[in-house]
Amino acid sequence: MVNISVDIASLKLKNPVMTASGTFGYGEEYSEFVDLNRLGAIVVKGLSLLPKEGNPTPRIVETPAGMLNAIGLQNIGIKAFINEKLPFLRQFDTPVIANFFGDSIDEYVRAAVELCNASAASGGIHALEMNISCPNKQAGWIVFGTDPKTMEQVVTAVRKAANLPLIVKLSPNVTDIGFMAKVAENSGADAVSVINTITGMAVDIRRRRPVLANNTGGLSGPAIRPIAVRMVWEVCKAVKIPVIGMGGIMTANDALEFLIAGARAVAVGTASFTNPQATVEIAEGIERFMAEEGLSDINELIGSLKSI
Amino acid sequence: MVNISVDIASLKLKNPVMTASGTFGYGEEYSEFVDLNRLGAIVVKGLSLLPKEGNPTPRIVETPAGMLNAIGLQNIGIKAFINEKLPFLRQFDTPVIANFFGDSIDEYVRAAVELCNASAASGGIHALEMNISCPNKQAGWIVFGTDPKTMEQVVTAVRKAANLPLIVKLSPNVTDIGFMAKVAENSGADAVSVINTITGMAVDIRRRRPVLANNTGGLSGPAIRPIAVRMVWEVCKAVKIPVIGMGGIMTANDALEFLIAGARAVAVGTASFTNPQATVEIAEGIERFMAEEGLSDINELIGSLKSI
Amino acid sequence: MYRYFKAAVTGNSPVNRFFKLLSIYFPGEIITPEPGQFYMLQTGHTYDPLLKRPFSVFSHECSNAKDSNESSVTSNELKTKDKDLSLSSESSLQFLYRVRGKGTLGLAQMKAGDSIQVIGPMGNGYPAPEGDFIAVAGGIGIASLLPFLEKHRNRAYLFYGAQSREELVMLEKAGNAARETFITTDDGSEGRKGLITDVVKEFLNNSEKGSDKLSVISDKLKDKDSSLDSSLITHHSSLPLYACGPAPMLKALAEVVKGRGVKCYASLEEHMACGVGACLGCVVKTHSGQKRVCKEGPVFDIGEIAW
Amino acid sequence: MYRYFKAAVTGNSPVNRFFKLLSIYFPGEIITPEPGQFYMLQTGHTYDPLLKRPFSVFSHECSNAKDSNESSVTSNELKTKDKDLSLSSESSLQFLYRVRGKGTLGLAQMKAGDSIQVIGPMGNGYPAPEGDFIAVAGGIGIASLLPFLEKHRNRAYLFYGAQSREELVMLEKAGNAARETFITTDDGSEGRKGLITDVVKEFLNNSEKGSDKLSVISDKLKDKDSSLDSSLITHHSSLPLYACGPAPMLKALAEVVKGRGVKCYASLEEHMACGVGACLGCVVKTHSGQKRVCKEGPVFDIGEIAW
Ligand SMILES: Cc1cc2nc3c(=O)[nH]c(=O)nc-3n(C[C@H](O)[C@H](O)[C@H](O)COP(=O)(O)OP(=O)(O)OC[C@H]3O[C@@H](n4cnc5c(N)ncnc54)[C@H](O)[C@@H]3O)c2cc1C
Ligand SMILES: Cc1cc2nc3c(=O)[nH]c(=O)nc-3n(C[C@H](O)[C@H](O)[C@H](O)COP(=O)(O)OP(=O)(O)OC[C@H]3O[C@@H](n4cnc5c(N)ncnc54)[C@H](O)[C@@H]3O)c2cc1C
Ligand SMILES: Cc1cc2nc3c(=O)[nH]c(=O)nc-3n(C[C@H](O)[C@H](O)[C@H](O)COP(=O)(O)O)c2cc1C
Ligand SMILES: Cc1cc2nc3c(=O)[nH]c(=O)nc-3n(C[C@H](O)[C@H](O)[C@H](O)COP(=O)(O)O)c2cc1C
Ligand code: FES
Ligand code: FES
Repeated sequence: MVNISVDIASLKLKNPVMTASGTFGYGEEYSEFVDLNRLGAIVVKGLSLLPKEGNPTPRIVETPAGMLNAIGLQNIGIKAFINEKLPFLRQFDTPVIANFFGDSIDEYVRAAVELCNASAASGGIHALEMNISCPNKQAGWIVFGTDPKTMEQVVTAVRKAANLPLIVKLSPNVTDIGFMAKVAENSGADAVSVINTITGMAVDIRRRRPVLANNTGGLSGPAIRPIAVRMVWEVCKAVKIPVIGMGGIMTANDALEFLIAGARAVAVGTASFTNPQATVEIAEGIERFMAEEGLSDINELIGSLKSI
Repeated sequence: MVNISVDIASLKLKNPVMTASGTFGYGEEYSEFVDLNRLGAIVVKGLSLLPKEGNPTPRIVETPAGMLNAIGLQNIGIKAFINEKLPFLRQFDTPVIANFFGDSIDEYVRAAVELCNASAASGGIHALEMNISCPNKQAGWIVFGTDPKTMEQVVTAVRKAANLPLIVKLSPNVTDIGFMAKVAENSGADAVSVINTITGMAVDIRRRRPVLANNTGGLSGPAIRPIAVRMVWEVCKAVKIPVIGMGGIMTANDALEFLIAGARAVAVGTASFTNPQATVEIAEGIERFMAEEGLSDINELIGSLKSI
Repeated sequence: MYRYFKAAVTGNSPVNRFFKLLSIYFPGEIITPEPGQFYMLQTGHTYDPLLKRPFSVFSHECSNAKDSNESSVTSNELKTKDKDLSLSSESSLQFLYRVRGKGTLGLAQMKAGDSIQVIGPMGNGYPAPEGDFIAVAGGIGIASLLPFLEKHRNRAYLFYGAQSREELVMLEKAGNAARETFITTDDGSEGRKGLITDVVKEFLNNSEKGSDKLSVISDKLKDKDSSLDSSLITHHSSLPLYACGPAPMLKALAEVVKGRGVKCYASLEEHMACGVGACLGCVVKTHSGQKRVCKEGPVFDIGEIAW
Repeated sequence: MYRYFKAAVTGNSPVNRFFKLLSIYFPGEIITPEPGQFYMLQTGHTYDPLLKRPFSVFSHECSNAKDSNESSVTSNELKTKDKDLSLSSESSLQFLYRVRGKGTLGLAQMKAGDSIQVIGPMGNGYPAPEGDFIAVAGGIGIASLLPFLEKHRNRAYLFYGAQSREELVMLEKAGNAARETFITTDDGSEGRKGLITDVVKEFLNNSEKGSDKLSVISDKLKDKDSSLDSSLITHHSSLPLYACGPAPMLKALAEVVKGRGVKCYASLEEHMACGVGACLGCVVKTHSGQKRVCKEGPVFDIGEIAW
């Protein structure tokens, strides 16, 4: 028997394949395609205290081997999530990770507390994932995740307030992601997710306008995989806490690149759009690869990269 | 008649399409495929004071819609370039831009001076392009182009020493490329090139090794185009000096995205590998687009992006 | 019952120089699609193009394989290959499409025998009409409306606009399914020159005024009495409308029907990534909040849309 | 004379379950390729796969179109389409390839009628042998060596190794062109079980010792006298070698020939991006500095390589 279960902080995952926030809705959208019990963890769409409308359309544009999205963090708000979506998710024997964000430290803290309280009251949320790729309204709209100071403040504040495992999702739009991960670790993060989307733009040359109503969007999909793998590798060298790798994972082989580079788990995003069963197929593929390679425990694989 | 000539500092380009350094050899490699007279400018492979061996192989690996390279700046050295390659390039009525680098400020300055002297003596070099995506040996191997201070020092030093137009080629591996461009401008750059390759990695999952002997490599090709367009747009908003846009340009339409976003000229890199005539076809395509759109001067197009 | 399956391309032939018809076959039970629903189709076999693209179901056939003896070569081949699939019935689907960009270009290159991944049927189709109705098709919008016309044969007053005569694809089929067909083209190469929504407006105005004179070149494709039955005239102005076409057409139509107190359903388009309601890429603003075109749509009450 | 051109695929048929043969046609004058030279072939029509891939010329035919009356349908079609091309002659090229990853997978999907962009011939072919020679092919390395064997018919002692019998592709053709053929497979399914370089070593050792006994299963594919002419025995050990195969084979061969004072030419492989000498992706370390496999190679003096 091959062991592919992994631990992230206090979470036990049946397999290392999670869904990436914003690409799997609140779980139910894909429940017709995927047995949610077979996922390592379900990470839901990013939540904020109040519901959020997001950006005008077009919000999506395809680019070579990738896509830009500018959803603008549309979500139903934490209350609606807890009341309308969480009961469905509680049916499954799979950890639920609530991705959340705010536009000030205070909002982050309040969102985290609300999620922790809901979990304390009736369970169903097993960890928090902080999306820090949002601008800080109070500090001149500097993105939390690109400024080490701001990041330290917000992670420290949330860490203090939250009693669930805390995953910090790093922005790739930085000079030194290893350093940012270190800051997150020192501020109390239990794990880091690497990477969020890379900011990009597409231009409609006839109309002389950005294709996306929001001008720029986040690049995801196979195009960014080499960048994501490199960043995961850098982060794994920089921190001791577990790293969740993501960015362009379409197949089990892609996921294995991240695991070998040091990720303890992976998240599958854009791939779910092109293949709604991608998550479970990737988990199966990892198991198959291990059998082929004569490995019995996934921990033999994690971080096994022999680099020079 | 449609005007597609542009000015970059004191350089007059017949058309806005240049070759990207390192993808067009020293010009002669493609002279069988392209009439070099039809190029906006020829940017040669990065040069250093002494010849450089570069990295072991594999140096190249393909990724989705892109490629990683870890050539390691192999080059024949400035002297050999001047003696063996420049005479060939002098035959053409096309500006030659010498891309160069060093591993210390002193080396950068000496390389720039050597190139300027050669040009003063017998012409043939019309501008310098500084590749600052190299680590600074003297400052703990911090990459010049990712640290504003180091970058300011090296650009200022080269600016003082060099009497040819100076283009600074920015690294995309930074948090705020607009800010880096501003630093280059303030340090005396006449123009900036945006972007160099983005650092990435590919893993050979069976051998548990990076595919590239150098571990990481630079990602180029269509995969990075959305990131490059966004960075060019950010840089154009930040500086007044001309911007040369590059990164994943395969077709005239791609080039037009950069021009509309504000680039005064573009460079074509990886595309030459897949289509050795890409450069001239792109120049022709730009002219055709302008005719179709009823535009008579390319300056009507440059920076015409209507963003919100 | 699969909503995500790998089908076989059985045909992909040009209808004219703008349009192609893709036929696919799946040797298993699928969910019966309703007119107005759509499928997300794979358009290549690499990561470029990456995302699936949405296409309205143009036609479908499901047959119980156990009862039928006429199984084509392809079906037999697939049966032996995919032994573990439920073979209780086999299904064929057709899609009418126009080549626009790299996705549809990829689709156009598919050949019989190729495999194609398919998600669907997705979204909500057109609500059933109670009696007669008005259908407004702009260009390729006919792909979505034609199965609806055929399901409700001889009940539609079809208004069909396109850029040119050649772009009035499937005109005869549509005309045969409709009671009456009114045509416009942008270049006047067929029907009246102008916008189809202007003709709809005229039609509604005249019928409100009780006049049966519609100064429109009405294409009598079938041998039907073309002077409208007087008793029905006022009825016309209260018929429900069903529309599919480009956004500007739908927007104009929303203006036309505004305040008339008629029901008008429109099938909307938006860039889609997932097609299943997960990515929130395809939202449209409505008077009751944001809705996903792929999930709550693509058919909406046109009066609900906050244009 | 084009070194970069758009050709038409005229055939792409499987040779067996590992190998395919691609035939392309170009209705213009091209540079005549030498055995050992290669072409960069487009392997898809999108950005994935992105780069062209290098393939050795397996065979070519050039015919002056003005003289020839036998022009195929394809050639006529292309002629009318590409009117402005120089039609002084027409050319066909063939490539033998094995599917490995996404590039060769893309190539394998090409069908007659598809267009394909081609750069070549590139690099330097095998230097002409003065008399007899030894050819050492490992697996698909035969693709590069076979045209060389055929150009110099009946002059090669061919040593051909592969993993299994099925992977000894084009064995008959090769055997027919060679004087004598020695075979190994990794699994022993044909010829001797083992490495081809061990057999080459034995052959050279024996012939140095003046012995004609080569304890090798020699495939006498042609009706030739298989006991080697004694007067030639010492000659064998001084014959030049020509090799193409995987790096480990070439490395082992370099060991085998070391110190024997014979010429040995090897065709090397490296990952390539441009194929024209511009990217410096394909370098190999030699005793006289770094060389580009695509430009100074792919054929090198094996003693020059700094393994
Ligand atoms: C519900 C629905 C049903 C449709 N039914 C049909 C049909 O039956 N026949 C038909 O020919 N077309 C139909 N379309 C339109 C079809 O999906 C687009 O033409 C196709 O996606 C274009 O892809 P492309 O890559 O060829 O074009 P691109 O070059 O990518 O873009 C061309 C245009 O297509 C639109 N588009 C691009 N990507 C997407 C996407 N992922 N989702 C939606 N729109 C996109 C854009 O608005 C763009 O202007 C339908 C669209 C929707 C939303
Ligand atoms: C001069 C030369 C001549 C060749 N002639 C033939 C031939 O006649 N028939 C044949 O079947 N094969 C030939 N090859 C090998 C062929 O080029 C590779 O099999 C092919 O590039 C693999 O591409 P892929 O995408 O299918 O495989 P991938 O999955 O990309 O890789 C499979 C293997 O191919 C090699 N490879 C990948 N990309 C490249 C590249 N851009 N350049 C070179 N090697 C690469 C790698 O070493 C890798 O191990 C030749 C190679 C060279 C250098
Ligand atoms: C449509 C879309 C919406 C996303 N929304 C969120 C989000 O709400 N919160 C978040 O942290 N990341 C979000 N992401 C980022 C993904 O979770 C993931 O980090 C990124 O897409 C890279 O992975 P991929 O290439 O596998 O998609 C979103 C990505 C996409 C494509
Ligand atoms: C093989 C290769 C070698 C390169 N060498 C250099 C170099 O020597 N100096 C430099 O400034 N940029 C170098 N670059 C970067 C390119 O000039 C260009 O900035 C980058 O590739 C993005 O453009 P592209 O996507 O069009 O290739 C190299 C790129 C490639 C692919
Ligand atoms: S396309 Fe993803 S939500 Fe509609
Ligand atoms: S492949 Fe580019 S130099 Fe050889």
